[in-house]
Amino acid sequence: MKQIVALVAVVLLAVVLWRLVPLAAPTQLGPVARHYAEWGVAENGGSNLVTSIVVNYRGFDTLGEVTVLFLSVAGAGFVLRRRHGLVVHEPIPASEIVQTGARLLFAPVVLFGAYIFVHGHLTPGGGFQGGAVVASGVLLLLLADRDRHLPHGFLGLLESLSGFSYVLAGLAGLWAAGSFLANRGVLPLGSWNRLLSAGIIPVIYMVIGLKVGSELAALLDVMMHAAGGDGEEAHR
Amino acid sequence: MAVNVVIGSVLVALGAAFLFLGALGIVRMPDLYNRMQAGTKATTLGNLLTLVGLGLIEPAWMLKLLLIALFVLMTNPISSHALARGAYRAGVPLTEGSVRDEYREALEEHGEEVPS
Amino acid sequence: MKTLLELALVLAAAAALLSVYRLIKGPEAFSRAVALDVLTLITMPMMAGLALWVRRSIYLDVALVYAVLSFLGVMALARYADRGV
Amino acid sequence: MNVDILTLMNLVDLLICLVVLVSAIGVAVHRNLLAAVVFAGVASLAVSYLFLRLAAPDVAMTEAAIGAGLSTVIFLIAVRKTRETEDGS
Repeated sequence: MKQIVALVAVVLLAVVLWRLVPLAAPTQLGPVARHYAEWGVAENGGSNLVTSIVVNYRGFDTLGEVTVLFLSVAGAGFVLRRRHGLVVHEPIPASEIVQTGARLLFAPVVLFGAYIFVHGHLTPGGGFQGGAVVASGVLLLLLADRDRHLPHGFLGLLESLSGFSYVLAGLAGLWAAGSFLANRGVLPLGSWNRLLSAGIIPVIYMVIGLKVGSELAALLDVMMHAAGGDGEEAHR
Repeated sequence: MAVNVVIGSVLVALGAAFLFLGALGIVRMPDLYNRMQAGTKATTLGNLLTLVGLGLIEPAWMLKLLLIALFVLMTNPISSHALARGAYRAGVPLTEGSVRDEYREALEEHGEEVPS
Repeated sequence: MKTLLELALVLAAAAALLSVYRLIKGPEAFSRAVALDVLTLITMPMMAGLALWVRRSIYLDVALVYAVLSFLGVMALARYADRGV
Repeated sequence: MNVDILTLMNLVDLLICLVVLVSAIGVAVHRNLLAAVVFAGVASLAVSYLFLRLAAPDVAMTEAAIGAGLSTVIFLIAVRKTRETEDGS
Protein backbone atom coordinates (compact mmCIF):
# COMPACT_ATOMS: atom_id res chain seq x y z
CA MET A 1 0.00 0.00 0.00
CA LYS A 2 2.72 2.41 1.02
CA GLN A 3 4.63 1.67 -2.18
CA ILE A 4 1.57 2.32 -4.33
CA VAL A 5 0.94 5.66 -2.64
CA ALA A 6 4.58 6.59 -3.09
CA LEU A 7 4.47 5.62 -6.77
CA VAL A 8 1.32 7.68 -7.36
CA ALA A 9 2.92 10.65 -5.57
CA VAL A 10 6.06 10.37 -7.72
CA VAL A 11 4.03 10.21 -10.92
CA LEU A 12 1.94 13.23 -9.88
CA LEU A 13 5.08 15.15 -9.00
CA ALA A 14 6.60 14.26 -12.36
CA VAL A 15 3.51 15.52 -14.18
CA VAL A 16 3.49 18.79 -12.22
CA LEU A 17 7.21 19.36 -12.76
CA TRP A 18 6.87 18.55 -16.45
CA ARG A 19 4.16 21.21 -16.76
CA LEU A 20 6.38 23.70 -14.97
CA VAL A 21 9.33 23.31 -17.33
CA PRO A 22 8.29 25.98 -19.88
CA LEU A 23 7.44 28.40 -17.07
CA ALA A 24 10.88 28.05 -15.54
CA ALA A 25 12.74 29.02 -18.69
CA PRO A 26 12.11 32.70 -19.39
CA THR A 27 13.47 33.92 -22.67
CA GLN A 28 14.58 37.35 -21.54
CA LEU A 29 15.97 38.91 -18.37
CA GLY A 30 13.76 40.71 -15.93
CA PRO A 31 14.51 44.36 -15.10
CA VAL A 32 16.55 43.59 -11.95
CA ALA A 33 18.54 40.85 -13.68
CA ARG A 34 19.21 43.15 -16.61
CA HIS A 35 20.54 45.83 -14.28
CA TYR A 36 22.88 43.27 -12.67
CA ALA A 37 24.07 41.99 -16.04
CA GLU A 38 24.68 45.44 -17.47
CA TRP A 39 25.96 47.37 -14.47
CA GLY A 40 27.24 44.70 -12.11
CA VAL A 41 30.84 44.81 -13.26
CA ALA A 42 30.95 48.59 -13.54
CA GLU A 43 29.45 49.14 -10.10
CA ASN A 44 31.46 46.56 -8.18
CA GLY A 45 34.56 45.84 -10.21
CA GLY A 46 34.46 42.09 -9.62
CA SER A 47 34.82 39.94 -12.70
CA ASN A 48 32.67 37.19 -11.16
CA LEU A 49 29.16 38.61 -11.28
CA VAL A 50 27.75 35.94 -8.97
CA THR A 51 30.07 37.12 -6.24
CA SER A 52 29.00 40.72 -6.72
CA ILE A 53 25.38 39.72 -6.33
CA VAL A 54 25.92 37.44 -3.34
CA VAL A 55 28.16 39.77 -1.37
CA ASN A 56 27.08 43.21 -2.47
CA TYR A 57 23.57 43.43 -3.89
CA ARG A 58 22.35 40.63 -1.64
CA GLY A 59 24.96 41.09 1.07
CA PHE A 60 22.41 41.37 3.83
CA ASP A 61 20.98 37.96 2.90
CA THR A 62 24.46 36.49 3.06
CA LEU A 63 24.86 37.89 6.57
CA GLY A 64 21.63 36.11 7.45
CA GLU A 65 22.91 32.86 5.93
CA VAL A 66 26.11 33.03 7.93
CA THR A 67 24.03 33.60 11.05
CA VAL A 68 21.86 30.59 10.26
CA LEU A 69 24.98 28.44 9.85
CA PHE A 70 26.31 29.73 13.17
CA LEU A 71 23.02 28.91 14.89
CA SER A 72 22.90 25.40 13.46
CA VAL A 73 26.47 24.66 14.51
CA ALA A 74 25.76 26.06 17.97
CA GLY A 75 22.65 23.87 18.19
CA ALA A 76 24.59 20.77 17.15
CA GLY A 77 27.27 21.57 19.71
CA PHE A 78 24.60 21.93 22.39
CA VAL A 79 22.81 18.69 21.55
CA LEU A 80 25.90 16.55 20.94
CA ARG A 81 27.73 17.23 24.14
CA ARG A 82 30.77 15.16 24.95
CA ARG A 83 29.95 12.54 27.57
CA HIS A 84 32.83 11.61 29.79
CA GLY A 85 33.28 8.30 31.49
CA LEU A 86 31.58 6.30 28.75
CA VAL A 87 33.65 3.36 27.56
CA VAL A 88 33.26 3.16 23.82
CA HIS A 89 34.91 0.93 21.29
CA GLU A 90 38.51 1.95 20.78
CA PRO A 91 39.28 2.78 17.15
CA ILE A 92 42.03 0.93 15.34
CA PRO A 93 44.74 3.55 14.74
CA ALA A 94 45.16 4.67 11.14
CA SER A 95 48.10 3.24 9.26
CA GLU A 96 51.34 5.13 8.89
CA ILE A 97 50.61 5.94 5.26
CA VAL A 98 47.33 7.62 6.16
CA GLN A 99 48.88 9.57 9.03
CA THR A 100 51.83 10.77 6.98
CA GLY A 101 49.57 11.58 4.04
CA ALA A 102 47.25 13.59 6.25
CA ARG A 103 50.13 15.60 7.68
CA LEU A 104 51.51 16.12 4.17
CA LEU A 105 48.21 17.15 2.60
CA PHE A 106 46.85 19.33 5.40
CA ALA A 107 48.80 22.44 4.41
CA PRO A 108 48.08 22.25 0.63
CA VAL A 109 44.37 21.65 1.23
CA VAL A 110 44.04 24.59 3.62
CA LEU A 111 46.08 26.74 1.24
CA PHE A 112 43.79 25.74 -1.61
CA GLY A 113 40.77 26.71 0.46
CA ALA A 114 42.37 30.07 1.15
CA TYR A 115 43.00 30.46 -2.59
CA ILE A 116 39.33 29.81 -3.29
CA PHE A 117 38.01 32.39 -0.88
CA VAL A 118 40.63 35.03 -1.62
CA HIS A 119 39.96 34.74 -5.36
CA GLY A 120 36.20 34.70 -4.85
CA HIS A 121 35.69 37.80 -6.99
CA LEU A 122 37.77 36.43 -9.88
CA THR A 123 37.08 32.71 -10.14
CA PRO A 124 34.05 30.58 -9.26
CA GLY A 125 33.74 29.84 -5.61
CA GLY A 126 33.99 32.09 -2.63
CA GLY A 127 33.67 32.14 1.10
CA PHE A 128 31.38 29.17 1.58
CA GLN A 129 33.23 26.87 -0.78
CA GLY A 130 36.63 27.95 0.51
CA GLY A 131 35.50 27.50 4.09
CA ALA A 132 34.27 23.99 3.27
CA VAL A 133 37.65 23.14 1.75
CA VAL A 134 39.49 24.47 4.82
CA ALA A 135 37.23 22.38 7.05
CA SER A 136 37.99 19.38 4.84
CA GLY A 137 41.68 19.87 5.60
CA VAL A 138 40.94 19.75 9.31
CA LEU A 139 38.73 16.71 8.68
CA LEU A 140 41.71 14.98 7.09
CA LEU A 141 43.67 15.37 10.32
CA LEU A 142 40.72 14.07 12.31
CA LEU A 143 40.37 11.04 10.03
CA ALA A 144 44.02 10.19 10.53
CA ASP A 145 43.79 10.56 14.29
CA ARG A 146 40.37 10.80 15.85
CA ASP A 147 41.64 12.03 19.19
CA ARG A 148 43.68 14.90 17.84
CA HIS A 149 43.12 17.92 20.01
CA LEU A 150 41.69 20.87 18.12
CA PRO A 151 42.16 24.31 19.64
CA HIS A 152 38.51 25.05 20.35
CA GLY A 153 39.20 28.35 22.05
CA PHE A 154 41.07 29.58 19.00
CA LEU A 155 38.37 28.34 16.63
CA GLY A 156 35.67 30.10 18.65
CA LEU A 157 37.71 33.29 18.77
CA LEU A 158 38.32 33.17 14.99
CA GLU A 159 34.65 32.54 14.34
CA SER A 160 33.39 35.39 16.53
CA LEU A 161 36.04 37.76 15.29
CA SER A 162 35.19 37.14 11.64
CA GLY A 163 31.46 37.50 12.26
CA PHE A 164 32.20 40.76 14.04
CA SER A 165 34.35 41.94 11.12
CA TYR A 166 31.54 41.23 8.67
CA VAL A 167 29.21 43.54 10.57
CA LEU A 168 32.03 46.05 10.91
CA ALA A 169 32.55 46.04 7.13
CA GLY A 170 28.84 46.64 6.69
CA LEU A 171 28.97 49.55 9.13
CA ALA A 172 31.94 50.98 7.23
CA GLY A 173 29.71 51.04 4.17
CA LEU A 174 27.02 52.78 6.17
CA TRP A 175 29.50 55.39 7.34
CA ALA A 176 31.32 56.00 4.04
CA ALA A 177 28.68 55.46 1.37
CA GLY A 178 25.38 55.80 3.14
CA SER A 179 23.99 52.29 3.15
CA PHE A 180 24.72 49.12 5.08
CA LEU A 181 27.24 46.89 3.25
CA ALA A 182 27.71 49.41 0.44
CA ASN A 183 30.75 48.74 -1.69
CA ARG A 184 31.62 51.91 -3.60
CA GLY A 185 33.49 54.52 -1.67
CA VAL A 186 34.76 52.28 1.12
CA LEU A 187 37.77 50.80 -0.65
CA PRO A 188 38.98 51.67 -4.15
CA LEU A 189 37.49 49.46 -6.86
CA GLY A 190 40.85 48.93 -8.53
CA SER A 191 41.34 47.70 -12.06
CA TRP A 192 39.27 44.90 -13.48
CA ASN A 193 40.33 41.26 -13.03
CA ARG A 194 43.15 41.95 -10.55
CA LEU A 195 43.46 40.40 -7.12
CA LEU A 196 43.27 43.74 -5.34
CA SER A 197 40.05 44.99 -6.86
CA ALA A 198 36.30 44.95 -6.34
CA GLY A 199 36.44 47.12 -3.22
CA ILE A 200 35.31 45.42 -0.06
CA ILE A 201 34.10 42.16 -1.64
CA PRO A 202 37.36 40.16 -1.16
CA VAL A 203 37.59 41.30 2.45
CA ILE A 204 34.06 40.13 3.18
CA TYR A 205 34.66 36.82 1.41
CA MET A 206 37.82 36.22 3.41
CA VAL A 207 35.86 36.85 6.58
CA ILE A 208 33.10 34.48 5.47
CA GLY A 209 35.65 31.83 4.52
CA LEU A 210 37.33 31.94 7.92
CA LYS A 211 33.99 31.90 9.70
CA VAL A 212 32.56 28.97 7.73
CA GLY A 213 35.83 27.04 7.95
CA SER A 214 36.16 27.36 11.72
CA GLU A 215 32.47 26.60 12.27
CA LEU A 216 32.49 23.45 10.13
CA ALA A 217 35.75 22.24 11.68
CA ALA A 218 34.30 22.66 15.16
CA LEU A 219 31.11 20.89 14.05
CA LEU A 220 33.05 17.89 12.70
CA ASP A 221 35.08 17.62 15.89
CA VAL A 222 31.97 17.78 18.06
CA MET A 223 30.17 15.17 15.95
CA MET A 224 33.09 12.77 16.00
CA HIS A 225 33.45 12.90 19.75
CA ALA A 226 29.79 12.82 20.68
CA ALA A 227 28.84 9.70 22.55
CA GLY A 228 27.35 7.07 20.30
CA GLY A 229 23.82 5.74 20.39
CA ASP A 230 22.73 2.24 21.29
CA GLY A 231 24.98 0.71 18.67
CA GLU A 232 28.08 1.66 20.58
CA GLU A 233 26.85 1.45 24.12
CA ALA A 234 25.89 -2.16 23.54
CA HIS A 235 29.57 -3.05 23.27
CA ARG A 236 30.46 -1.68 26.67
CA MET B 1 48.14 20.70 -37.83
CA ALA B 2 50.32 21.46 -34.87
CA VAL B 3 52.30 18.57 -33.49
CA ASN B 4 51.33 19.21 -29.87
CA VAL B 5 47.63 18.84 -30.74
CA VAL B 6 48.34 15.50 -32.41
CA ILE B 7 50.32 14.14 -29.48
CA GLY B 8 47.79 15.54 -27.02
CA SER B 9 44.87 13.91 -28.80
CA VAL B 10 46.66 10.58 -28.90
CA LEU B 11 47.39 10.85 -25.18
CA VAL B 12 43.77 11.72 -24.41
CA ALA B 13 42.50 8.74 -26.40
CA LEU B 14 45.05 6.47 -24.73
CA GLY B 15 44.06 7.74 -21.30
CA ALA B 16 40.39 7.21 -22.06
CA ALA B 17 41.22 3.67 -23.15
CA PHE B 18 42.90 3.08 -19.79
CA LEU B 19 39.87 4.54 -18.01
CA PHE B 20 37.67 2.12 -19.93
CA LEU B 21 39.91 -0.83 -19.13
CA GLY B 22 39.90 0.09 -15.45
CA ALA B 23 36.13 0.29 -15.42
CA LEU B 24 35.94 -3.03 -17.25
CA GLY B 25 38.22 -4.42 -14.56
CA ILE B 26 35.97 -3.39 -11.71
CA VAL B 27 33.06 -5.08 -13.43
CA ARG B 28 34.80 -8.33 -14.31
CA MET B 29 37.07 -8.97 -11.32
CA PRO B 30 35.84 -11.50 -8.77
CA ASP B 31 36.42 -9.83 -5.40
CA LEU B 32 36.94 -6.41 -3.88
CA TYR B 33 40.74 -6.54 -3.74
CA ASN B 34 41.09 -7.52 -7.39
CA ARG B 35 38.60 -4.84 -8.33
CA MET B 36 40.66 -2.26 -6.48
CA GLN B 37 43.71 -3.42 -8.38
CA ALA B 38 42.03 -2.56 -11.66
CA GLY B 39 39.94 0.33 -10.42
CA THR B 40 42.74 2.35 -8.89
CA LYS B 41 45.92 1.73 -10.86
CA ALA B 42 44.56 1.68 -14.40
CA THR B 43 42.17 4.56 -13.89
CA THR B 44 44.79 6.70 -12.16
CA LEU B 45 47.07 6.22 -15.16
CA GLY B 46 44.20 6.98 -17.52
CA ASN B 47 43.30 10.09 -15.57
CA LEU B 48 46.88 11.38 -15.61
CA LEU B 49 47.35 10.66 -19.33
CA THR B 50 44.10 12.42 -20.19
CA LEU B 51 44.95 15.48 -18.15
CA VAL B 52 48.44 15.74 -19.62
CA GLY B 53 47.04 15.27 -23.12
CA LEU B 54 44.54 18.08 -22.61
CA GLY B 55 47.40 20.20 -21.32
CA LEU B 56 49.35 19.53 -24.50
CA ILE B 57 46.37 20.57 -26.61
CA GLU B 58 46.05 23.83 -24.68
CA PRO B 59 49.56 24.66 -23.41
CA ALA B 60 48.43 27.71 -21.44
CA TRP B 61 46.50 25.49 -19.03
CA MET B 62 49.30 22.99 -18.56
CA LEU B 63 50.25 24.25 -15.11
CA LYS B 64 46.78 23.93 -13.65
CA LEU B 65 46.20 20.53 -15.24
CA LEU B 66 49.51 19.33 -13.85
CA LEU B 67 48.42 20.59 -10.45
CA ILE B 68 45.25 18.52 -10.73
CA ALA B 69 47.34 15.51 -11.78
CA LEU B 70 49.69 16.06 -8.82
CA PHE B 71 46.80 16.14 -6.37
CA VAL B 72 45.33 12.97 -7.89
CA LEU B 73 48.72 11.33 -7.61
CA MET B 74 49.01 12.30 -3.95
CA THR B 75 45.48 11.63 -2.73
CA ASN B 76 44.27 8.60 -4.62
CA PRO B 77 46.83 6.04 -3.40
CA ILE B 78 46.21 7.07 0.21
CA SER B 79 42.47 6.54 -0.02
CA SER B 80 42.84 3.27 -1.92
CA HIS B 81 45.29 1.93 0.64
CA ALA B 82 43.01 2.94 3.50
CA LEU B 83 40.01 1.38 1.76
CA ALA B 84 41.74 -1.96 1.19
CA ARG B 85 42.93 -2.08 4.79
CA GLY B 86 39.55 -1.08 6.18
CA ALA B 87 37.75 -3.63 4.01
CA TYR B 88 40.07 -6.39 5.18
CA ARG B 89 39.55 -5.47 8.81
CA ALA B 90 35.81 -5.37 8.21
CA GLY B 91 35.99 -8.96 7.04
CA VAL B 92 35.37 -8.66 3.31
CA PRO B 93 36.36 -12.13 2.03
CA LEU B 94 38.94 -12.91 -0.61
CA THR B 95 37.79 -14.74 -3.70
CA GLU B 96 37.66 -18.51 -3.51
CA GLY B 97 40.60 -19.23 -5.74
CA SER B 98 43.00 -17.12 -3.65
CA VAL B 99 46.21 -18.91 -2.83
CA ARG B 100 47.96 -16.81 -0.27
CA ASP B 101 46.95 -14.19 2.30
CA GLU B 102 50.09 -12.45 3.49
CA TYR B 103 48.29 -9.73 5.41
CA ARG B 104 46.67 -12.33 7.65
CA GLU B 105 50.07 -13.91 8.26
CA ALA B 106 51.52 -10.53 9.14
CA LEU B 107 48.64 -9.76 11.50
CA GLU B 108 49.03 -13.11 13.23
CA GLU B 109 52.74 -12.56 13.55
CA HIS B 110 52.20 -9.21 15.27
CA GLY B 111 49.52 -10.66 17.48
CA GLU B 112 46.78 -8.33 16.28
CA GLU B 113 43.13 -9.18 15.91
CA VAL B 114 42.38 -11.15 12.75
CA PRO B 115 38.96 -10.67 11.17
CA SER B 116 36.91 -13.78 10.60
CA MET C 1 42.34 14.59 -34.31
CA LYS C 2 38.71 15.37 -33.66
CA THR C 3 37.87 11.74 -34.25
CA LEU C 4 40.36 10.75 -31.56
CA LEU C 5 38.77 13.13 -29.08
CA GLU C 6 35.31 11.82 -29.92
CA LEU C 7 36.57 8.30 -29.43
CA ALA C 8 37.96 9.32 -26.04
CA LEU C 9 34.59 10.79 -25.05
CA VAL C 10 32.80 7.59 -26.05
CA LEU C 11 35.30 5.48 -24.12
CA ALA C 12 34.95 7.65 -21.02
CA ALA C 13 31.16 7.44 -21.20
CA ALA C 14 31.33 3.66 -21.57
CA ALA C 15 33.67 3.50 -18.57
CA ALA C 16 31.18 5.56 -16.55
CA LEU C 17 28.41 3.17 -17.54
CA LEU C 18 30.45 0.15 -16.46
CA SER C 19 31.27 1.71 -13.09
CA VAL C 20 27.60 2.49 -12.56
CA TYR C 21 26.91 -1.19 -13.13
CA ARG C 22 29.38 -2.06 -10.38
CA LEU C 23 27.85 0.66 -8.20
CA ILE C 24 24.41 -0.91 -8.47
CA LYS C 25 25.58 -4.50 -8.25
CA GLY C 26 28.43 -4.21 -5.73
CA PRO C 27 27.86 -6.77 -3.02
CA GLU C 28 29.33 -4.68 -0.23
CA ALA C 29 29.64 -0.95 0.37
CA PHE C 30 33.39 -1.05 -0.27
CA SER C 31 32.91 -2.24 -3.86
CA ARG C 32 30.54 0.63 -4.36
CA ALA C 33 33.17 2.96 -2.94
CA VAL C 34 35.64 1.67 -5.54
CA ALA C 35 33.05 2.46 -8.21
CA LEU C 36 32.68 5.96 -6.73
CA ASP C 37 36.44 6.40 -6.88
CA VAL C 38 36.56 5.35 -10.53
CA LEU C 39 33.63 7.63 -11.38
CA THR C 40 35.45 10.55 -9.78
CA LEU C 41 38.58 9.79 -11.77
CA ILE C 42 36.49 9.66 -14.98
CA THR C 43 34.59 12.87 -14.20
CA MET C 44 37.73 14.92 -13.61
CA PRO C 45 39.07 14.64 -17.20
CA MET C 46 35.53 15.07 -18.50
CA MET C 47 35.27 18.37 -16.65
CA ALA C 48 38.66 19.42 -18.02
CA GLY C 49 37.57 18.42 -21.51
CA LEU C 50 34.38 20.43 -21.10
CA ALA C 51 36.50 23.42 -20.08
CA LEU C 52 38.55 22.94 -23.24
CA TRP C 53 35.45 22.62 -25.37
CA VAL C 54 33.87 25.87 -24.17
CA ARG C 55 37.30 27.54 -23.82
CA ARG C 56 36.83 28.69 -20.24
CA SER C 57 39.79 27.98 -18.01
CA ILE C 58 37.86 28.80 -14.83
CA TYR C 59 36.00 25.52 -15.17
CA LEU C 60 39.24 23.81 -14.24
CA ASP C 61 38.82 25.03 -10.67
CA VAL C 62 35.92 22.64 -10.19
CA ALA C 63 38.02 19.70 -11.36
CA LEU C 64 40.74 20.89 -8.99
CA VAL C 65 38.29 20.86 -6.08
CA TYR C 66 37.39 17.27 -6.97
CA ALA C 67 41.04 16.31 -7.18
CA VAL C 68 41.66 17.72 -3.72
CA LEU C 69 38.52 16.54 -1.95
CA SER C 70 37.15 13.44 -3.64
CA PHE C 71 39.30 11.00 -1.71
CA LEU C 72 37.87 12.14 1.62
CA GLY C 73 34.62 10.21 1.16
CA VAL C 74 36.40 6.96 0.31
CA MET C 75 38.86 7.42 3.15
CA ALA C 76 36.08 8.16 5.60
CA LEU C 77 34.38 4.91 4.58
CA ALA C 78 37.66 3.07 5.19
CA ARG C 79 38.08 4.67 8.60
CA TYR C 80 34.47 3.82 9.36
CA ALA C 81 35.45 0.17 9.11
CA ASP C 82 38.19 0.86 11.68
CA ARG C 83 35.66 2.61 13.95
CA GLY C 84 37.76 5.74 13.42
CA VAL C 85 35.11 8.31 12.58
CA MET D 1 31.61 8.67 -38.43
CA ASN D 2 29.17 11.45 -39.05
CA VAL D 3 28.25 11.99 -35.42
CA ASP D 4 29.52 15.40 -34.43
CA ILE D 5 30.79 16.21 -30.98
CA LEU D 6 27.72 18.22 -29.96
CA THR D 7 25.46 15.21 -30.39
CA LEU D 8 27.94 13.14 -28.43
CA MET D 9 28.00 15.66 -25.61
CA ASN D 10 24.20 15.62 -25.47
CA LEU D 11 24.22 11.83 -25.31
CA VAL D 12 26.74 11.97 -22.48
CA ASP D 13 24.50 14.48 -20.71
CA LEU D 14 21.61 12.07 -20.99
CA LEU D 15 23.81 9.32 -19.58
CA ILE D 16 24.79 11.51 -16.63
CA CYS D 17 21.12 12.36 -16.00
CA LEU D 18 20.50 8.63 -15.91
CA VAL D 19 23.32 8.24 -13.38
CA VAL D 20 21.68 10.89 -11.18
CA LEU D 21 18.35 9.07 -11.37
CA VAL D 22 19.84 5.67 -10.66
CA SER D 23 21.87 6.86 -7.69
CA ALA D 24 18.96 8.81 -6.23
CA ILE D 25 16.77 5.71 -6.47
CA GLY D 26 19.62 3.74 -4.91
CA VAL D 27 19.71 6.13 -1.94
CA ALA D 28 15.99 5.64 -1.49
CA VAL D 29 15.74 1.87 -1.77
CA HIS D 30 18.87 0.61 -0.02
CA ARG D 31 18.43 -0.67 3.51
CA ASN D 32 22.17 -0.65 4.12
CA LEU D 33 22.96 2.94 5.04
CA LEU D 34 26.62 2.73 4.04
CA ALA D 35 25.58 1.89 0.47
CA ALA D 36 23.10 4.75 0.58
CA VAL D 37 25.88 7.15 1.59
CA VAL D 38 28.03 6.05 -1.36
CA PHE D 39 25.06 6.45 -3.70
CA ALA D 40 24.55 9.97 -2.38
CA GLY D 41 28.19 10.74 -3.16
CA VAL D 42 27.75 9.56 -6.76
CA ALA D 43 24.57 11.61 -7.12
CA SER D 44 26.37 14.76 -5.99
CA LEU D 45 29.26 14.02 -8.38
CA ALA D 46 26.94 13.65 -11.37
CA VAL D 47 24.88 16.69 -10.42
CA SER D 48 28.08 18.71 -10.15
CA TYR D 49 29.05 17.73 -13.70
CA LEU D 50 25.59 18.73 -14.92
CA PHE D 51 25.85 22.12 -13.21
CA LEU D 52 29.16 22.66 -14.94
CA ARG D 53 27.61 21.63 -18.25
CA LEU D 54 24.86 24.21 -17.68
CA ALA D 55 27.55 26.92 -17.32
CA ALA D 56 27.19 27.39 -13.56
CA PRO D 57 30.70 26.83 -12.20
CA ASP D 58 29.89 28.49 -8.87
CA VAL D 59 27.11 26.04 -8.08
CA ALA D 60 29.18 23.15 -9.39
CA MET D 61 32.01 24.10 -7.06
CA THR D 62 29.67 24.35 -4.09
CA GLU D 63 28.30 20.92 -4.89
CA ALA D 64 31.85 19.59 -5.22
CA ALA D 65 33.12 21.10 -1.98
CA ILE D 66 30.11 20.15 0.13
CA GLY D 67 28.98 16.94 -1.56
CA ALA D 68 32.29 15.23 -2.23
CA GLY D 69 33.89 15.52 1.17
CA LEU D 70 31.93 17.04 3.98
CA SER D 71 28.40 15.73 3.59
CA THR D 72 29.55 12.16 2.94
CA VAL D 73 31.68 12.22 6.05
CA ILE D 74 28.97 13.81 8.16
CA PHE D 75 26.51 11.13 7.04
CA LEU D 76 29.08 8.45 7.89
CA ILE D 77 29.64 9.92 11.36
CA ALA D 78 25.89 9.99 11.91
CA VAL D 79 25.60 6.33 10.80
CA ARG D 80 28.42 5.39 13.16
CA LYS D 81 26.64 7.10 16.05
CA THR D 82 23.34 5.38 15.33
CA ARG D 83 23.20 2.09 13.44
CA GLU D 84 24.12 0.64 10.11
CA THR D 85 20.88 -0.59 8.55
CA GLU D 86 17.34 0.66 8.55
CA ASP D 87 16.00 -2.63 9.85
CA GLY D 88 17.92 -2.32 13.12
CA SER D 89 21.59 -3.17 13.58
